[in-house]
Amino acid sequence: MSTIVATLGTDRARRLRAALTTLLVAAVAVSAPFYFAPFQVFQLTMVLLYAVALAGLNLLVGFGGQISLGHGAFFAAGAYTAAVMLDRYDTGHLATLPVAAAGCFLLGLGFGVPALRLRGLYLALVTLAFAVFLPPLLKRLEPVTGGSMGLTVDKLQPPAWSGMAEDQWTYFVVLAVTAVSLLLARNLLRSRVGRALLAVRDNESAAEVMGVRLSLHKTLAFAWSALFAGVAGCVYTWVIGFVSPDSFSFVLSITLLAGLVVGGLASLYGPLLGAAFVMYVPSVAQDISEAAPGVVFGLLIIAVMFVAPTGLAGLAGRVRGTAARRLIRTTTPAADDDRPSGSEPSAPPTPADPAAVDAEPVGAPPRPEKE
Amino acid sequence: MTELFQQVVEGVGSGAVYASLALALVLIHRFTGIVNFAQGELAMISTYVAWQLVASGMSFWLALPVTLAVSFAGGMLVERIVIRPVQNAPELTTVIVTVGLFIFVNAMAGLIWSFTVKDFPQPFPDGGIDLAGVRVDWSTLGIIAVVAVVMGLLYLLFQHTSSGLVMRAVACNPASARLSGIRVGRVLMLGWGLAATVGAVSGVLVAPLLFLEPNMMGGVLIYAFAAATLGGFDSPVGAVVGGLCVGVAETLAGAYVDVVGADLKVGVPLVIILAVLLVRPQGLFGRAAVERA
Amino acid sequence: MTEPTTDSTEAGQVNAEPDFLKVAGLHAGYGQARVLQGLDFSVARGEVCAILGPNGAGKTTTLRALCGMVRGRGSVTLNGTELLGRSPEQTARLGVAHVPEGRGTFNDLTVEENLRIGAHVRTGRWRRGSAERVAVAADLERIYDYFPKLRQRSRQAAGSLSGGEQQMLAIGRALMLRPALLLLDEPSLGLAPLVTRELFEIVRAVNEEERTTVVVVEQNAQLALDVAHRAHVLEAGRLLLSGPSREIREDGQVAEVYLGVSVRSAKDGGAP
Amino acid sequence: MRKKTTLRAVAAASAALLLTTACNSQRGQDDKDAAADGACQGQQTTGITDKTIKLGGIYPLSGPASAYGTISKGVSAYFKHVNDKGGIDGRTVEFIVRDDGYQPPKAVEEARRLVEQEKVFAVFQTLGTPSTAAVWDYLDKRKVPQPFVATGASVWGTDDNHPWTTGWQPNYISEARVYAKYLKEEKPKAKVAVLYQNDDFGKDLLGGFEAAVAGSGIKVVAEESYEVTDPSVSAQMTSLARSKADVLLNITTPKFGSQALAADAKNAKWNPLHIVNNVSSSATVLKPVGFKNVQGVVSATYFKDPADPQWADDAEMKTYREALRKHVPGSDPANQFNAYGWAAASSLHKALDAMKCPTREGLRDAVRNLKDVKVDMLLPGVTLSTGPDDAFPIETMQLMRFKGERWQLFGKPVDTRKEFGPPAK
Repeated sequence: MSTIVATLGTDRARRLRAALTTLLVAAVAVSAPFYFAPFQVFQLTMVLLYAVALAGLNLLVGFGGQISLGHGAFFAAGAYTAAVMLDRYDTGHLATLPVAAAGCFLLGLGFGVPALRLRGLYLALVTLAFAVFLPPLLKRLEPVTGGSMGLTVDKLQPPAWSGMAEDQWTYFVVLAVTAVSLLLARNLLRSRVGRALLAVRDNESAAEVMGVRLSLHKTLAFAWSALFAGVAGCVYTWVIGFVSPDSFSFVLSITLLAGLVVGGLASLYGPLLGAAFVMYVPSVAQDISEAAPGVVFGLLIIAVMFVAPTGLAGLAGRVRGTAARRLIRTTTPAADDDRPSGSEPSAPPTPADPAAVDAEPVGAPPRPEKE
Repeated sequence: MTELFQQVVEGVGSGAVYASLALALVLIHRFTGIVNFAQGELAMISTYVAWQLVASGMSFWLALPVTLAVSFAGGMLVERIVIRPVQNAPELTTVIVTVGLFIFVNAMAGLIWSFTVKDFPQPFPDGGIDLAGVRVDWSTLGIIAVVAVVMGLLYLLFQHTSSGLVMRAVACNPASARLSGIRVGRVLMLGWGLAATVGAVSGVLVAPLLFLEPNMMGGVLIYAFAAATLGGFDSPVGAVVGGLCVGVAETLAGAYVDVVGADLKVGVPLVIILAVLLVRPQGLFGRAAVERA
Repeated sequence: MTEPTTDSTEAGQVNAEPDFLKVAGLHAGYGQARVLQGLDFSVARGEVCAILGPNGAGKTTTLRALCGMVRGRGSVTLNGTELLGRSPEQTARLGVAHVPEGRGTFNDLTVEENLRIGAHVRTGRWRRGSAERVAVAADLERIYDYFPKLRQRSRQAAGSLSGGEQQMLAIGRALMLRPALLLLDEPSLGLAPLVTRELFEIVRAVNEEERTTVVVVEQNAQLALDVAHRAHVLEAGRLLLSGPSREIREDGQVAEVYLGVSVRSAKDGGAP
Repeated sequence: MRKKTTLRAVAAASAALLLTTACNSQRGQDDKDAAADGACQGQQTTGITDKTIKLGGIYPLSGPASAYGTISKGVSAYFKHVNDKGGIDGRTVEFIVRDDGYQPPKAVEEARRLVEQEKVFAVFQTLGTPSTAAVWDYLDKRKVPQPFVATGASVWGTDDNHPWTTGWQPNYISEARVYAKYLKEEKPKAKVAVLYQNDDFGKDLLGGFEAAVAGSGIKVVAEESYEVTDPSVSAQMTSLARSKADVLLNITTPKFGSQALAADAKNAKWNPLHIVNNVSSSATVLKPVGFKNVQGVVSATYFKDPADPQWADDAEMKTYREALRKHVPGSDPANQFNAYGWAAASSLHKALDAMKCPTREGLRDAVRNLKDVKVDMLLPGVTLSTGPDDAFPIETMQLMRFKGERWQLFGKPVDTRKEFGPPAK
């Protein structure tokens, strides 16, 4: 009886804490554009935008266990959809979003089918080849895409009633899109689709035996993931107002994957951390060494991976885990498993278990983060 | 008809270039199960070492073995310093570390040697032979010969020496290798050293054709990926066959299929790879992975 | 299956070198999970020792701590040499051969290559002359004599073997090390009863002919007790009881509770 | 325990947030852009005082186009050199270099940083067509001058909506016209094969050439393109050789330029007249191919190549070498991109000197009102001229032919404006 009460108590506390944290995050997010300089607000906008793309990639890589090195292509598809609609049909910004999303969803669906046959590395490199192929294709389709000169389109403009500057308005629009996207991603993972994905990632054969419709869910994972990348691309066009084939070289795809891994796979706030890394660290690198920012940037990537092999999000968990372990060391009895938990799919390891976090195989990161 | 053969020769020539780097990629993959994005850049640095030695007055044929030795040591060092610390991390982490290494090495080369194009001594004689109107450069023949020799040496090493046996054992099952008393760390260092050496050979081969600058291997790397994917990522023979297929296919499609043209020819390997992998998910020469529940 | 002449061998061994392997105050675990909480036991030279206990008792962890796959605190000495704090590579070089759970064969290598890898420590390092190589060749023949099926398949990839053959290969590979101490982790796992029985017969033969000390972890307690001279029963990381196999088997309560062997069947299959 | 910690953290963070918002936010300062009085009343004086002038530039210091990043070193060397001699009209120049890695979104970020945070007077040079196109709307809206962009796309000059942006180098169409004129005189029946980079640069030059030879006896018989990510152009060169054209127009960037020259030299059966475009005409591109292999190659230029021995004793070249050695140690003075930066920076110096008001508007007007201004790093006979609707400062080029170990200029400087009129809009 007393345990039930205690559980209720901690549960309420947790909810309270979650509500408080959410409120705080929302307050910070909303007040930021009134505090920071326009240029910094622009940077934040870009972080949010990349976070959407990374959240999509996370669905596929982090939760689905399929590695894509071609998400820059979906990003580009979304960006070009928006740019072409704005440029040729003058549709207005908002109308481009559903079209870009739906278009990329279908594109992802189309890709998901052959992707079913390809495992790990092979899928990664085929998608990379696709990312390499896209820029010349965009150049070839000159009548629609404007060829190598690209397309310049209108950026988002604040409506008069808002009384906001352009950067603030843009920020709020992107913030809204990002918030909806991240919530959607979270809910997707909690839905049947998400649970099925996790099951598939952890043990494909077992999941199939358990009745998970493998091919359907893997294909859907690809499609959803592409949708997020497409939304990010569409918003990119709103913010930058310019698209060109060389903006979407395969380097973008690699950057996205690197951002995700640095931020933390299979974590809900990993994409945000990864996006911040991708956005801010090159500038930091340049401040450290103007002669060769690449040297510093490369070293920083390696250094982060050394310090946080499971990504920055995991790092927070590890630090917390260490702290928690110190506190409870004397009271908790040892776990009873005879074998390390990497060798077979077992119950999810406790959050504060660095050994399990370290020993994860590819594409099978520790666990969805608790909020 | 002559022209067609000329284009085929051209394709074989570039295919051999891709194959030479793909061999190094395959080596690393066999040992560590990852793709090494920095492989091309390590090869580029090796080539700069050779260039520096030649520029300081050393003869090419003396500089070459020195370069290979330096590359071997360098590859081992990279494994020890950069890869070992993340060996227990998820594979993707290691892959991203190689991406970081790529960026670092590329920028470092630019810092040291600048981005100005350097000429690199051609080890093979100028000119070529004429076979029924088809001109084959000595350099093309030379590259093919060297790639074949490298492949043969690798085969001998792996199949007919005890070190090769140990290397294969580590590549296959590092945990068991450890239990058999094999010093896995050292073997992995050897593997990286070996791959770096093969990469150095690749860099030295292609530098006279592509001209040496820090981005020299970037384009080659993409095609080498394609070659290794097509051939199957575990198989040195597959890497070479894959490289030749990719080279010939993209050259012919670029030259003769108007819809493709030179700009879209990069899509041809993509289509071939996709077609092959849909039939054989492990690539042409790769081993099928057996999934155990 | 006949009963091993437990008592006589045991007596002889104990007198010879009772503390050939000596485990004292062994603690080990994974990360936060502490599995072994102070384990003490000894194994005499030439003895077959079974480690028994329910799931999660720490049997596999004990073996892993012995060979260095898992770090431990306390002391583990083999013939007087401390094993703790050494890596698996190093313990292998000291003569500890561990056949891990799940066999750990090199599936891409042929059967013969697998066996040769087993002798790596003896030949691989600085080529210890041709005499050693001759000895390895002889050992290879010896292993083939123990496991005739392996001889038939010597050119086949290990991955193509059946489960039982792979387990034989794993043991054969371990024997190529000429181990002082052979650690077997759940050799019966996933094998048909008949195959398992054959396997244990060979283990016994090896022990008798080569005087190899063997520590075997088994779920199938009855089978293990048939082969072992002595047994140690673990529970929750601690030693519950130790003794000659016969005594363990006859301690009906222990057998029933911890070994999953019903008293009656144990008696039926036990001493005549 | 953990609960308390979190709550406390939340409380602390909220307090900190309130505190910082209560303090002067970083916003608002932005609107305090300075304005001038007097004759120049109301004009922007951000980034310029009587003693200093602050300029920013955006270059690819990292990434695939980092070869061009060294232009910033030539610019820096020039401004430091000028500062040593008392600055521009008594103003010390502070030149801030930012890296965009040749990525348009990064260029936008850096442009905003320069304008909003660093508060530069002008964004002097953005490099590359994509990056420049990504930022020019923004700079135009903020009324920040963007003089002398480091790209030769024709759009900088033909566009009417961006008065704050001007080009500098001869645009690619003008360059194509120079080659077309030469061919019309020398080989009126020429069959031309073209190798071009598949981007704005290659397309612009190729398009300009095709337009310029339209209606003449000159025919483009083969075109092959390559991507900057391609490892080599040898397959393209084999295809072009099939055309048996008697002229090869080589529209490439340095590494590919060397490859194409080498491929042409190697092919004994095909010996077209090889025209290499200006970007790849530096001696640093030709030398790796071997001077004996590039005899008779034709190109056109407008500034002095520091790798060319004929300028070894040129006064400006000596100053340049010395300044580069002094201010940017470790850089290679023979690299033409350093000289390019130097020439562009000294052009800006002239424009700044010509400002009527020391304001952004003053610079905008001065840049658009250059009349035959001489710049010492440019070839003799090549001058800067602009007008209200002419944003191409340099439109004169001179042909040259490679002989022995150096380029030999021949003919008169070709003023494409006079010869052909302004490029089509």
